[in-house]
Amino acid sequence: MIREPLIFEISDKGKRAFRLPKLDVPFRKDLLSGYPVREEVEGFPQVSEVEVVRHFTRLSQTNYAVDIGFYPLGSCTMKYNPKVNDRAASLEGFTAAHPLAPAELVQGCLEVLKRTEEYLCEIAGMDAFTLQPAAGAHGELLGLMLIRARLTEKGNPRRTVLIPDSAHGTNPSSAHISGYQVRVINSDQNGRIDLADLDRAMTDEVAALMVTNPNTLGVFETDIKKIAGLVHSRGGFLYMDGANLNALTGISRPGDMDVDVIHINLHKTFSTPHGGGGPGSGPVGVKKVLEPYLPCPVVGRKDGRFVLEGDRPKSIGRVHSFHGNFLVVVKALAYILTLGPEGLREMAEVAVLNSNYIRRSLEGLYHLKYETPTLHECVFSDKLQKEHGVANIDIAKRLIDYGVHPPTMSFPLIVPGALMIEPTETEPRRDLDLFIQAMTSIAREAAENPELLKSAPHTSFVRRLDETAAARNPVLKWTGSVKPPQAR
Amino acid sequence: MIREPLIFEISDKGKRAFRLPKLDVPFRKDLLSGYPVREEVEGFPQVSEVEVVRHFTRLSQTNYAVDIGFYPLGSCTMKYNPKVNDRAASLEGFTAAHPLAPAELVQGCLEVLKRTEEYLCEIAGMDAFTLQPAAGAHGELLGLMLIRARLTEKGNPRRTVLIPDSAHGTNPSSAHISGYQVRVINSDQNGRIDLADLDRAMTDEVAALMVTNPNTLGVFETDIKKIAGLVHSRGGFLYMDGANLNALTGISRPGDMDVDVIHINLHKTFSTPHGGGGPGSGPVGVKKVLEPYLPCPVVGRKDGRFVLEGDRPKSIGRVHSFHGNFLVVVKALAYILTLGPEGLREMAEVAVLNSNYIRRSLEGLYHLKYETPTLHECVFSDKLQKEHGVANIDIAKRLIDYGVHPPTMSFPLIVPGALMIEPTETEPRRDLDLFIQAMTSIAREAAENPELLKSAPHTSFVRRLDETAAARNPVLKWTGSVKPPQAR
Amino acid sequence: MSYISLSDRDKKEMLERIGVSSLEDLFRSVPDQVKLKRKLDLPPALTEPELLAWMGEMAGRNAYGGFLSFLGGGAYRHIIPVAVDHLSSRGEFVTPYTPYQPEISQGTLQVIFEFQTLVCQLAGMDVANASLYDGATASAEAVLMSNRLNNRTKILVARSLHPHYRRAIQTYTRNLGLELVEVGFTESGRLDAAGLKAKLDDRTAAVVCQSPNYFGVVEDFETIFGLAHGHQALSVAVVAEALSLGILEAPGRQGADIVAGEAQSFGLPLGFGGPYLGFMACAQGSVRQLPGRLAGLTSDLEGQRGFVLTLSTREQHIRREKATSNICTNQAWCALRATIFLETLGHDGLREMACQNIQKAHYALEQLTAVPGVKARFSGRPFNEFVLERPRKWAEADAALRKQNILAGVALEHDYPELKGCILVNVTEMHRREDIDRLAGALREALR
Amino acid sequence: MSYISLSDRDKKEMLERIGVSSLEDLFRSVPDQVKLKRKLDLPPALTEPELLAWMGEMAGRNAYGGFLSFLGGGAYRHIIPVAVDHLSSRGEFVTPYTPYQPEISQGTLQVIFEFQTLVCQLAGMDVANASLYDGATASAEAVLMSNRLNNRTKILVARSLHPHYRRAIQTYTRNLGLELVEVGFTESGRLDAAGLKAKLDDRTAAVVCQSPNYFGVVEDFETIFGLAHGHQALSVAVVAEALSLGILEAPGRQGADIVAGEAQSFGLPLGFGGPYLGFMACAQGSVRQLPGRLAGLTSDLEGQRGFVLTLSTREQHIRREKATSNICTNQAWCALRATIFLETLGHDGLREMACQNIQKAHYALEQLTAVPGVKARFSGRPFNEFVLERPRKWAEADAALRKQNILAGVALEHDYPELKGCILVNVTEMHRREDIDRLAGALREALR
Ligand SMILES: Cc1ncc(COP(=O)(O)O)c(C=O)c1O
Ligand SMILES: Cc1ncc(COP(=O)(O)O)c(C=O)c1O
Repeated sequence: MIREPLIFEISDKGKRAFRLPKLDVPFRKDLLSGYPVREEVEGFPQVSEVEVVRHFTRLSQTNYAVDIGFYPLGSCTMKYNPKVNDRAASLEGFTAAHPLAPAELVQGCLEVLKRTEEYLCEIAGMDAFTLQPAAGAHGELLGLMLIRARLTEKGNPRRTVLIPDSAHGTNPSSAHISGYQVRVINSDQNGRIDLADLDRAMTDEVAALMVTNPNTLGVFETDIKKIAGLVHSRGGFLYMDGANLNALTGISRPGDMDVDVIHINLHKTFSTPHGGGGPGSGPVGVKKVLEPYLPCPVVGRKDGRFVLEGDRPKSIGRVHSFHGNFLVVVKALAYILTLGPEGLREMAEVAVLNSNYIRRSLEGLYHLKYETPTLHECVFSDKLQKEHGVANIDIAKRLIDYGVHPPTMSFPLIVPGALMIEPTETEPRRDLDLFIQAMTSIAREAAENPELLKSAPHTSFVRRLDETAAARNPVLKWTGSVKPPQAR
Repeated sequence: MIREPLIFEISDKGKRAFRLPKLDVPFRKDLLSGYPVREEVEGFPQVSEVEVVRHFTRLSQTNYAVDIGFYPLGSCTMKYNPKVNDRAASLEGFTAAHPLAPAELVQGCLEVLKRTEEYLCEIAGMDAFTLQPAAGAHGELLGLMLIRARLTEKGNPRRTVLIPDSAHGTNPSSAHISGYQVRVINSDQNGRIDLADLDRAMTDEVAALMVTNPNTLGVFETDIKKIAGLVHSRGGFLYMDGANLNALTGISRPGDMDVDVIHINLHKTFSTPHGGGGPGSGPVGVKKVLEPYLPCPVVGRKDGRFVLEGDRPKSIGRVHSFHGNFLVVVKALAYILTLGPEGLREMAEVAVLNSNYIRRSLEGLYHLKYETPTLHECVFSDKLQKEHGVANIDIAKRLIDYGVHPPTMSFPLIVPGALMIEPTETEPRRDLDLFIQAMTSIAREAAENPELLKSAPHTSFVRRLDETAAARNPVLKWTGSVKPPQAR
Repeated sequence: MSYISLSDRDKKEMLERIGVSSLEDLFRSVPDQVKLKRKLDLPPALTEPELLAWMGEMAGRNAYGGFLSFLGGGAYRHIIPVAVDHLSSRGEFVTPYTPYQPEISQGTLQVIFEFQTLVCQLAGMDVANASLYDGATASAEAVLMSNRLNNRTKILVARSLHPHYRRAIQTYTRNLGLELVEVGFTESGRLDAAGLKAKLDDRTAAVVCQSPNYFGVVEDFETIFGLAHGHQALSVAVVAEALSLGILEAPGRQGADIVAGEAQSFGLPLGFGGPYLGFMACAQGSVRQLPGRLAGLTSDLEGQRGFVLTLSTREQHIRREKATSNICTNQAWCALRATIFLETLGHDGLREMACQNIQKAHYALEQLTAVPGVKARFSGRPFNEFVLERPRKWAEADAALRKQNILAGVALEHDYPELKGCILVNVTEMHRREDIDRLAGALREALR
Repeated sequence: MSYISLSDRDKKEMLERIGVSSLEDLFRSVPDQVKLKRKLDLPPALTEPELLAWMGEMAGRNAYGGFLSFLGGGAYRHIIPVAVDHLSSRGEFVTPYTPYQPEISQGTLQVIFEFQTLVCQLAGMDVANASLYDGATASAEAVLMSNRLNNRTKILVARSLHPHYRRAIQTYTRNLGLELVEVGFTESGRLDAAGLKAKLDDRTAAVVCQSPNYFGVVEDFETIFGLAHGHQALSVAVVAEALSLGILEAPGRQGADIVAGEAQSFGLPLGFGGPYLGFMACAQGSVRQLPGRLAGLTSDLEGQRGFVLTLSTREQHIRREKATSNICTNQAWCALRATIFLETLGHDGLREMACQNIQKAHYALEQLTAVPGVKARFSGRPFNEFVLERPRKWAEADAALRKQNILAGVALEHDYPELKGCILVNVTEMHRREDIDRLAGALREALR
């Protein structure tokens, strides 16, 4: 097995992977003298085309991916990404459209945006959507900015945002960046928001409660209407993190739960690929009262045409250079159009079916802190395995040997040693069963041979990597002194 | 590691990967009753889209390929296949062109064909080319048919085709299928055609000599003009197998060697990808005297337009449904246009440089039956390793462990235990050196630990496969009784 | 761009290691007499953007997109699911050679094995090969195979076999002492069974018949092959429109001994005629005479399942002049595309597609023959093609259609003088009802 | 098509295993009160061919291909080598999540590591992150980072910074007690150094300046950043046209403390504005305040080299409200494309491309200002964009150009009332000489 070198390690002068057409205007030699020109880009690589192609082909093969197998990473909704959506997004009429072109010349793009907004309104039960946010966290930030703008206009932006202890890390972080303090709300023994704690915390200095529903345990917040009532009665707004919308499409709509603002992850619920970390798209939906504050420009309809409204007096401004991750939106729209109303409902139903199938099959083998019914995901923990000195990370790494991507472990914080499993609706039965078998074997191995797990993975391209060492002495780029890899 | 099942093993009723648009004409239920309709296609699979995508993605990863690494398969010219050529061949104007469309409506396709013919004429020094043959062997067959047609017209098709003992297996096979007997010509002690044997064999019942130049040892037939003279003087034709043209572009032209007919492998010299076994393209070039016999239709120029000449009185007929592997031709033309005259020469030069670099580096470690200078490839053998009981196949399988594709072993027959190495011009120095290192290690391993080689490969997706068992009891398709794979 | 990967330093050091002082020195074995003393007379090198611009221009000089075409005749426009392009373009499928090293070619080999299985299922046969060049050469190979199987030399070929396939059979057999005899067709467009009966004798090696035949008419294989078997002749079923196998009875169940044909319909674009996908299937007992590659099941050192090329003693690289065929490189990547296509459509999708073709062809036939002056030439049942007899005014009508960018069909006169004035009209699932109505309307208008 | 993979039998058996009798039962925890009692009011499902037809129609309603466009302004049309599309579309790059499991994500991680290195080399900085959303948010993040680094609150922002970036900075900082002060530009189009000097004080957290700036003019970073450092303020260099880094001096060598910007030019299509590629680089000492992900080198159990995400204590999933940024999902796949783009072009190719942009911009400037009535607005040196002052007749001229499918540039009045009548013209290596001449000719004609 040859380890892939860094491109810099195979670079040499005189190799070329690309040539430009010859300059077809008169060459002015003197021209550059007026510029702060650099002699060279030091260390910049120079290789041949076959080297580029092999480099990335081989690198790609060391990745696990949805296209390779089961990827039950909880909260991430790693569903199948239909290839036809990518094809749609690569149509030249979309890829070659300039974001500053006059609206009359980009009617197709504007219609895509407008329709997506309208369909998301219907799916989420909201009044208006903006597609500018480039990801979920971006949407959270924007959503809180909208709330703040409204409250500021009414006289007091308020000081605090309430966030359940089970929430994703971006929630408190977004609250902080939008200028708020965070007050954590406890979960009750069922894994739901502790209403008493909420009641205590919900003062008139609270701008909003950020709720995730179903929450990160996969548990539906049954009292959502009551919660909304409480928050609203004290002048606050109800923000919903829509990362888990995959459990609800066609079943229940956040708008009908009296949610005021929601962000949706098109790269989760609406199947746009994650690309190894992005790009995503995190549209934000609002109720009427917040619509005037949406970022500009806003797509409007006028006389059967689509227009861009650049300046709305109350708009909070801009959170993106242009119109958001447009080509990602194309893919999500393609998905919505392909599924249709029945398909969107079936998607939620089967996502919940698959998750409950796994939950039921692993109950007993792994500890389930909350016995509450769950929807699209379930969170086990390593509590039983800890008795043998085995932690969730060891279970995770061992799963790699079985050809499966591990579940999420970094949260929810209320489940120590969490194993958060979200199968999504697209998974074949066979892959579900292979996962269940693997988890079953691992539970046995944890008792019988804990070392096997602690030294896992054994069959992957690299063995377990030392993350502590990486952070202790960070090497964040290649320099001549980085040691090349060894053949093994 | 999960082994990839056969698609039939994961098929189940009710799964779907594709839906057709609804029938938009009136459905006539009775219609089918007039047809010999089948109830079902027994055993035919039924899976979901994610299952299809994963199936082929995972299968692909078990393949070695030029895009993965060094592929020095002698005689096969496994050079880098530029991605831009594939893009050109996927332009809708080409992919959607119908082969029976009126010539006025496919002027672009006809120009592509005509230009390719003309450029090949210049490169090979021939008078006319046909692009109908779908591969090299197809070209050989056609070439011999042309010779036969000419000889038949002159009164005697003759009986025999002469073929050197170093030739590729398709040569004798093509001769046989075109109705000729084969007389093998010996090689001399330099690996070249034995002129004395040729002189003996070249009677007036010999239709042609099929020569490969450089031959399959990589050796140039220095006496080619003399050979041509001999064959011509006795009324025969000189056929050249152009599979090794990669050594000669811009350096020397077969037409100038007095070759009468040549086939070229666009999938070798002109970089069109092999696709795991095809499609290729095996254009045939001829001198004027044979042009009237070319298969129809022939692309002509008339008043600045391109026309298809369907019926030429002496044409041998057809060897293809339409115009040959057109989209493959597009790729080859793209390659010729990209390289230009200088690039085509450089290509041959560096192919020969790389080959000689390997040859020089392995001399001594492996036996070289012929010491004659070689061009684009060189043929070692396992003679030294045989002393330790190690055969060329063991060396080949061990190379797999080093991440390299093995050389050709099945021929030339005159080198027992052959290891025929052709690096091509696109290989990076680093890959050449890794190969040389691997071969060097293997030579040592053969002496020190022959078992290691005989049980190789050790790191591949499957271990050494039993080809004898496969042939003894052939299972050539899936049936319910094929046993599914085991997880390991 | 010559796509080389050596740096200047590499070149220098390598020449040194070899012990020569220049690249020229490496060619000393090429006599001066045959060396090219000048630069090749070719256009100067193009960069990638220039090349794409030029190719785009060429591609733009063909009729597509804006055109409404009803051309078929052995090359069919069908839906190609996006997954086919996506998966088949992976470098690991595009850039390997023939899987001579099975341990690092399991992907290609398993695909071939699945392809062979799918072809067997569709054709109703025991064994299928890994592909042949195309429909024409597959037909020719089937004829040669028949001769090898029974040593007889007379071949009866349906006149309704694709004319290019017939021509290829002629070309292939001319030098091999085989006698070709044509069998005509009746007013139904089907093979003339009486004529066949008259020509069949004990010297007959094979009867070669296509269904749906070149006129789009579905043949009565059972009767035809029954007659052939009466003389111990072999039955060769040719299928040029492989989609038909999704709904029509498998030739293997109608008595075919060899099924050969063209599977372009399975995921391959029109591509001006190639690369396409020849296929061939036969009975278990004939496998040693089958041309082309075969993938087979085996196991590795550790008992794991795996696939290899097998029965290669039939092939040229082992048997040389005694091989069953000279084929070496075949159409493997096209077979990959067909495999992805078929597995994506699945049983129900393929059947639905085939059914839609029949339904739409009938609708089109109805609409077009409702145009005054236009008649169906044959009474036999079409799959997705049919022959129309054109009224005299047609020549002008044709020009009028062409002006509207409509290609109504393939003119048959060149290949069938007896069908002067007839055209072959192809309708698939790609033609929307409005397309068919547009053709009918334009025709009506033009013939008024 | 809902892309599910369960057969009917699977569903039945799974419900049984769970112990419920229907899919509905699985949603018992959702109160009836909030259940949707009707079908979603959305268009009926489309099949793949129908979807592509519809999308094709939408795509066709945009101006491209036939149009000759000189629009730039933060979104540039550059060559994208075919290899970029080919490699970046591999499923293994497209469909994984953020590489939280490094052992099975080495591909993504090594690509990020290479991307970080390339950005550092181009920007002349020590550390670069794995990407941010885009140029606007990268600029805003740079401002927030400055404030974190020195706890100062006054931000001097060049008026010649991309107006959308300025707007985003406003939006981001509004709630955080930061004061934004604008610094104007001179007749050269460059930052008003005198004005900067006047506004700089010891409360100044950072000076934010773009080069080439929104008017395409190359700034004198050295002078500007020298002034900033005089007050211990941080220098934030924004680069909206990353291609310029191929030839212009690295901001890091001109005194920048933070370099932030947009790298869309590196292999990303215009795509109506996204997804693009925000990037940020800084000095080693500031790395703990850097937002976004970082890949770092490490080794595995066996001592083999490998890559992991590192320093994640800066990030939201560990630090929650104390994180340097809330960013989680970034633009990783865009960074992959940029990496392939840059490695394909290589050192010489990138430099050549950048040089061609300068040369062509100059040629265009010459040709266009030779048109009677058309003047360059600024005297500063352009990279690949410049501002033209339009004569009065322009409005009609614009309409005339539009009729010829020419888009001459971005009108500046909306964002810069003081530049009423001016347009920003962008010229890249994609514009052929004849394109430029065509614009000049059409303009000459229209203004006659
Ligand atoms: C529950 C939840 N909220 C928010 C986010 C943040 O979304 P993004 O990564 O798109 O910024 C995530 C994604 O990881 C999430 O799982
Ligand atoms: C020397 C030689 N001749 C002929 C051929 C046959 O070419 P093809 O495989 O294209 O039919 C080959 C290819 O293997 C070859 O190497």
